[in-house]
Amino acid sequence: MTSSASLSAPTTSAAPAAPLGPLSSAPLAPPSAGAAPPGVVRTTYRNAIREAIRAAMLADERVFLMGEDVGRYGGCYAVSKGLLEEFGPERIRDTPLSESAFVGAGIGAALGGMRPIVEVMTCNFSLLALDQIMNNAAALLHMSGGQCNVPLVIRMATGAGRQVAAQHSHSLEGWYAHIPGIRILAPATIEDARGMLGTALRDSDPVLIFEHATLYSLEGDLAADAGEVPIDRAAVRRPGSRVSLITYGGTLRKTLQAAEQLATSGIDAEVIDLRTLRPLDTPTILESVRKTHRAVIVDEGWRSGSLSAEISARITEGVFYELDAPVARVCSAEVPMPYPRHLEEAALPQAEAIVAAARATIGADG
Amino acid sequence: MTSSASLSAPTTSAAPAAPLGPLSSAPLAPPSAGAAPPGVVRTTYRNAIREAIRAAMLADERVFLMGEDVGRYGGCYAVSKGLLEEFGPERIRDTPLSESAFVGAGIGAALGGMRPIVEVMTCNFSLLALDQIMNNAAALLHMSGGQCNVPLVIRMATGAGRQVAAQHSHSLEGWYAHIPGIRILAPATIEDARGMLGTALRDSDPVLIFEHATLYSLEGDLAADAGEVPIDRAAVRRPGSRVSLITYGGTLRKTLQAAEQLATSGIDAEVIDLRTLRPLDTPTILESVRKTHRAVIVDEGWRSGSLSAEISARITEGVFYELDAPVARVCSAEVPMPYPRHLEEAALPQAEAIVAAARATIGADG
Amino acid sequence: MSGDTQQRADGADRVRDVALLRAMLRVRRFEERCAELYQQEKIRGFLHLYIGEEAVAAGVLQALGAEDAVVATYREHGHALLRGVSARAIMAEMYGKQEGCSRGRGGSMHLFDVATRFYGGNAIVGGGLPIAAGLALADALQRRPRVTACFFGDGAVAEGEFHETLNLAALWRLPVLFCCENNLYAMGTALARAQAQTNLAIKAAAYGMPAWTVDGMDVIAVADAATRAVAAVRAGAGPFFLELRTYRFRPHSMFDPELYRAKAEVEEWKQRDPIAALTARLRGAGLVDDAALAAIERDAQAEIDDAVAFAEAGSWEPVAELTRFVYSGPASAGAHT
Amino acid sequence: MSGDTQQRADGADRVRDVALLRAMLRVRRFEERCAELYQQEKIRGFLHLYIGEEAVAAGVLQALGAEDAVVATYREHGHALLRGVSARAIMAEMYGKQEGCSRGRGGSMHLFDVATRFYGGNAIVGGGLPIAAGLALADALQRRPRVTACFFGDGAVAEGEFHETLNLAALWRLPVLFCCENNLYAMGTALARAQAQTNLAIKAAAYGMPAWTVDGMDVIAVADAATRAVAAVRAGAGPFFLELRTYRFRPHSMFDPELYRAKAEVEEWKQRDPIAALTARLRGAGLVDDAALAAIERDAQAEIDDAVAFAEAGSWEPVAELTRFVYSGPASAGAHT
Ligand SMILES: Cc1ncc(C[n+]2csc(CCOP(=O)(O)OP(=O)(O)O)c2C)c(N)n1
Ligand SMILES: Cc1ncc(C[n+]2csc(CCOP(=O)(O)OP(=O)(O)O)c2C)c(N)n1
Ligand SMILES: [Mg+2]
Ligand SMILES: [Mg+2]
Repeated sequence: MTSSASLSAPTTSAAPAAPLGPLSSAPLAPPSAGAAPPGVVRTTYRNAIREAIRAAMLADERVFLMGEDVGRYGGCYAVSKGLLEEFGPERIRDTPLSESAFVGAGIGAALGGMRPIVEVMTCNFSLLALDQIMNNAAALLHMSGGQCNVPLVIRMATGAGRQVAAQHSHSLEGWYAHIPGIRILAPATIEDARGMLGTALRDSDPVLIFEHATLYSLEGDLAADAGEVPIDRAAVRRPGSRVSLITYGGTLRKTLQAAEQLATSGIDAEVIDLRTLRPLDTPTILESVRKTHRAVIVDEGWRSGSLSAEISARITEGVFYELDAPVARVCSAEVPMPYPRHLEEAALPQAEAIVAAARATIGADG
Repeated sequence: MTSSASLSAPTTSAAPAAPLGPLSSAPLAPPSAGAAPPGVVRTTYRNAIREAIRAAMLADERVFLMGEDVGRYGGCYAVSKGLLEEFGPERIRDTPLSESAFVGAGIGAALGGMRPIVEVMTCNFSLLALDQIMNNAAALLHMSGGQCNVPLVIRMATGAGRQVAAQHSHSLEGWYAHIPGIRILAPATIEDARGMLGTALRDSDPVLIFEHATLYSLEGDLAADAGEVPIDRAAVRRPGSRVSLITYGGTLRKTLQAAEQLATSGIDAEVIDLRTLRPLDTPTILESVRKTHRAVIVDEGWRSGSLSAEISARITEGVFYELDAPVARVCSAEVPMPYPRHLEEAALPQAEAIVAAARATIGADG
Repeated sequence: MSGDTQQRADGADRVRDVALLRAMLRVRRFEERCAELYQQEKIRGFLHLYIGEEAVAAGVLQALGAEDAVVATYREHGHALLRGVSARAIMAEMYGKQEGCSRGRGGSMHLFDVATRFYGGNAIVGGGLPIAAGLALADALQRRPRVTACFFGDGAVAEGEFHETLNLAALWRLPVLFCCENNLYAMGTALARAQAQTNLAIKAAAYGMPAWTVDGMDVIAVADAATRAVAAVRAGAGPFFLELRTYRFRPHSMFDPELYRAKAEVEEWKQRDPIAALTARLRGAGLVDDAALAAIERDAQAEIDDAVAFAEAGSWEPVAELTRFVYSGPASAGAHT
Repeated sequence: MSGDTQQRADGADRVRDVALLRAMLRVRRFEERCAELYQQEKIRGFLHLYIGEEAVAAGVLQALGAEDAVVATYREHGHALLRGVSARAIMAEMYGKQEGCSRGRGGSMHLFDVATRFYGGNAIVGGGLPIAAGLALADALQRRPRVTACFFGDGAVAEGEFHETLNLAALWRLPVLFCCENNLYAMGTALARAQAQTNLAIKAAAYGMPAWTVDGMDVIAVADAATRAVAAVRAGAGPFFLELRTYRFRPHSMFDPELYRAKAEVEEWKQRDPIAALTARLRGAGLVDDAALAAIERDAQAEIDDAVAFAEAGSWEPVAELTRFVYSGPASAGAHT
């Protein structure tokens, strides 16, 4: 799997492009400027997901997509635009507003031999389907003593940052990661947007993919032959030695920005993109902290009970005696998301807070 | 608030009675044997909750109870038995099987000036009402800029231990504690079963009370004049010096048993009952760990992303330099609950595992 | 149901009908300005315009009294305005200023005003229905002869909460007026692609609830139906279901490319613009003339200009207050950052 | 719908009707033994008996073919048995032994058997309905002329998932046979205290779905109705709704003090015991005699004795395997303790 993916600023953000490495901590490819080099295409996170859906549907007749407005509307975030025309209404299925029923129908269709991709428009609405996810999708294999696999993929948008207020800004992926029996993915790069879905569809168990809504317009380069990627390992997106910055999904860019800022003052931070939130790739986390002796976890979830807590606990359990400072966390404020931009920004993890936390961690070992 | 509550073994358990202190770490009352002393009544956790409901309904006309089978059936766990006869069907309302609607109706009734107690039979079914809880109950005050208080109490049974398998054995209280805007209570004692509800009803915000299903038959003494108790502080149920055992709800008894076992080998463990899972009483936790330098968290939730992770993270953040050993956790196995007794017991935190974790923690500081 | 101004030209109706015109026009102009302000990025996030559907809110809300309650969706600017929330407070809210009706916390989708018993502004489709039932339950338990009007779209009818709530309300005979704003689409999903039974009033029969289907482009028909339905509900007859057939002239939100419907269909419906229709009728009946219409327009514009000025002059809530309103009580009790 | 043995005494019916008796009796005797075993603490957790309702499962399941699928509730021992899961595997499951049909993991409420396409054993009320729709969707997409029979109680009708699923199934014309086992109570809540509209078949009209109300104590009526409904569904007519009016003779579960219904009511329904009724009819028609009946009883007892012996001899899954079946694949991939 070669990769020269680079991460450009989304149209709505003034942030400079930060380079992203491949899954391994091989040296980073230089950020591409202007036209894409040969063998590489310029694309977006949105288009990469669409390509992933297309490729999966072309490769396997059992794959179909269903969800609210995936067809005629073209997808709430335009991810599935054009797919109805290409695959027809049997395989690109608009559903009524019935989250519990169509998620459950995805479970049933998976039991019946299909490979459904269910789109729940955003994770905010997924609460209406949570019974089906926890009590059926996650439990059927076990309750049936190993008989009933549920090879279902559920995609949903997640995250804040677009001033859509309290009921439309949840970041629930870390919270979902509490549930045994499901796998949770958080593609933070175009490469992962392109590659995770196909791998997820090969999984015999339910996989939930959380796409951060601010990433859809992210532009970047992608290998023309990009395809499936592993979904069981975290990636070191920036190797470093002084502090481990551990994050995923929508906060990867901010964390990389923070790392760049730290670099300007001589602090060499390692940035880990978890990619898979359940099961967590604990070895990669511990390996990093064993090297840096310090960790800051960046998580868009509300702080208490967020995934950051689990990571902190595991670091303590795994490498306590290697730690030179307490594990720190930069999370969202514990508040339903307010509408005004200045309050939303204050509620979310920002590069400045990450920098400050990293510095405090480094200052802290006296 | 005087208390000489003691904790007897529930009818289904062979465990010996372990003494419980009052909220403060005052010396423990001796376990009562035989007839209750004067000013004290012998009762059960179940009856204590019923008394709390009765008292609240007698004191405040705005209080009513609704939920599945709370009336004619007498309550799934017989908590509300007799209340229909006493208060009539207007105030003891049987609902259809419509978790989302009747929880939402509780929210609306609270907005309309009532003080509803909504019983969701068990937390397993509460997933069907989670949208109402997270997107309305928890968010309305904020979304409305402080106008819409939701003085709603939601009670539900929680927990495993009765061989009712994967869909009926969840322990979700720690998971719910992730949600800002709600308060989460976990009464572990008869005194708290009696006292928390009334205090919760005075709260202007939504309060969720999780009653561990294995506790309903717990017998013990209760002050005849027992009433409301604070719902913002953890309790030291057993003072100790060598290690802090931190727990709540259904695992308090096992943790006290573990402490007794540890005592026999000279290890003096402090046992903290969190009581309120959100907001957490962090000062009490940190104070204990500052004293003992070691902590084991016991949590019936699935380990990853359980409340134990948050507590571990907070201990690390708060008293890292006081720790003589990594914070340890004893949680449920990450598996939908299997039906057979031996597997269920293996999946749940047990006294032996708590003892072992405490010993490892103590052995660990070399 | 149908209203015929010709036959109802007594004084009270005359006043009401002109008021309905005024009401619809206020909403129309207010939202037209919102669309502009969105382009100027004064209003952010999601913005769902009600343009084309004004007859529904205008007709229903005139039937309520001050003690009644309203629960609406994210497409609720018109409902808030006609319920009596000031244009100033609404506009400031849409700017995110703390002078807004929800102190700026809610924005366009979460207008709240307890003083007028306007309980949102709910952006989860179907999520407001149980709350409406609960508000009505509180009234029933307290023996208050109040009505709760609950607005929701055709899309919400597919949600489980619709079913649960209609049953609960009917079973307990709760004083709720269910107002289904059937604008034929849920985002891009046409009714026939979402409902096996597209005659939505038939659904009410599954709960033994009386139901009327009303031409939602005819504000007088809506007003007449709502007035009667509210009277029945208030009299203790239990809940009532109104299906109001209407159409949204604008995209679902400001992001909608409208791939799912033909321009011609939209144009056809625009021929039935409720404001133009009522204007023509009132003119025909001699109830308004050019001068009166101009005055109505002027008033509306003045109100909106004033609201915009108010919003512009409004202030941002200090960031230090971020965690307020998570819990009640003095400060940010229980909130942790 | 009604069945009249007198008029239908051709050979095939004769065989079917005797088979129905045998089927009901197997279920009855099996569950009577379960109740005993529960007292002996061989079976633990929740146990929901179907006694009194056997005509429903017997009548419906005989109408299905091997390729069809079944989704049931926690009150599903009878359905599993009549679907063809062996009494041995069911009994072992209820003991929690790894020879059980769900390897002991599920217990009474979670009987599964993919070989007979028996997809549970769902203990969340209403939770099985969407799954049934999905199984049917898989069949529709793969152009397989199969039917999915979905059983649920009257209580489930109030759940949002009922509404969402019936609409989805009707909208997409999915081959589902919805079988509402209306035993008049959801735990202690009588139908009239849970439903504004107690004629449940009327609800199907809200989805444009054909529906029949059937006497669920008359197994021949059930069998006739189910056979016709299954044929319609299989022929592509879309989903079908059967309301089967029945009664549970026993408490809801082993914990139920039955405060909510009068003994006399239960006794009255027992007069309509479906097994006694069919026995009398078959006797009257000369289709069975004492010897035949005794043989049926003997076979049932033998089967159950054998099942109990099998379960007793079964083994406990090693604790080391606790985290198996959380994820697929070799070991306990992804499970952390
Ligand atoms: C539970 C839920 N699912 C999906 C959405 C996304 N969404 C917002 S509005 C909408 C369409 C609703 O249509 P309808 O109820 O007809 O109301 P309208 O917008 O036409 O007024 C959708 C799908 C949501 N807000 N809530
Ligand atoms: C969603 C949900 N709510 C509540 C329960 C608890 N419960 C189990 S069975 C039952 C009654 C169901 O009644 P019905 O659907 O009529 O089926 P029956 O038991 O009569 O066969 C209830 C309330 C549950 N299992 N699931
Ligand atoms: Mg609509
Ligand atoms: Mg029933």
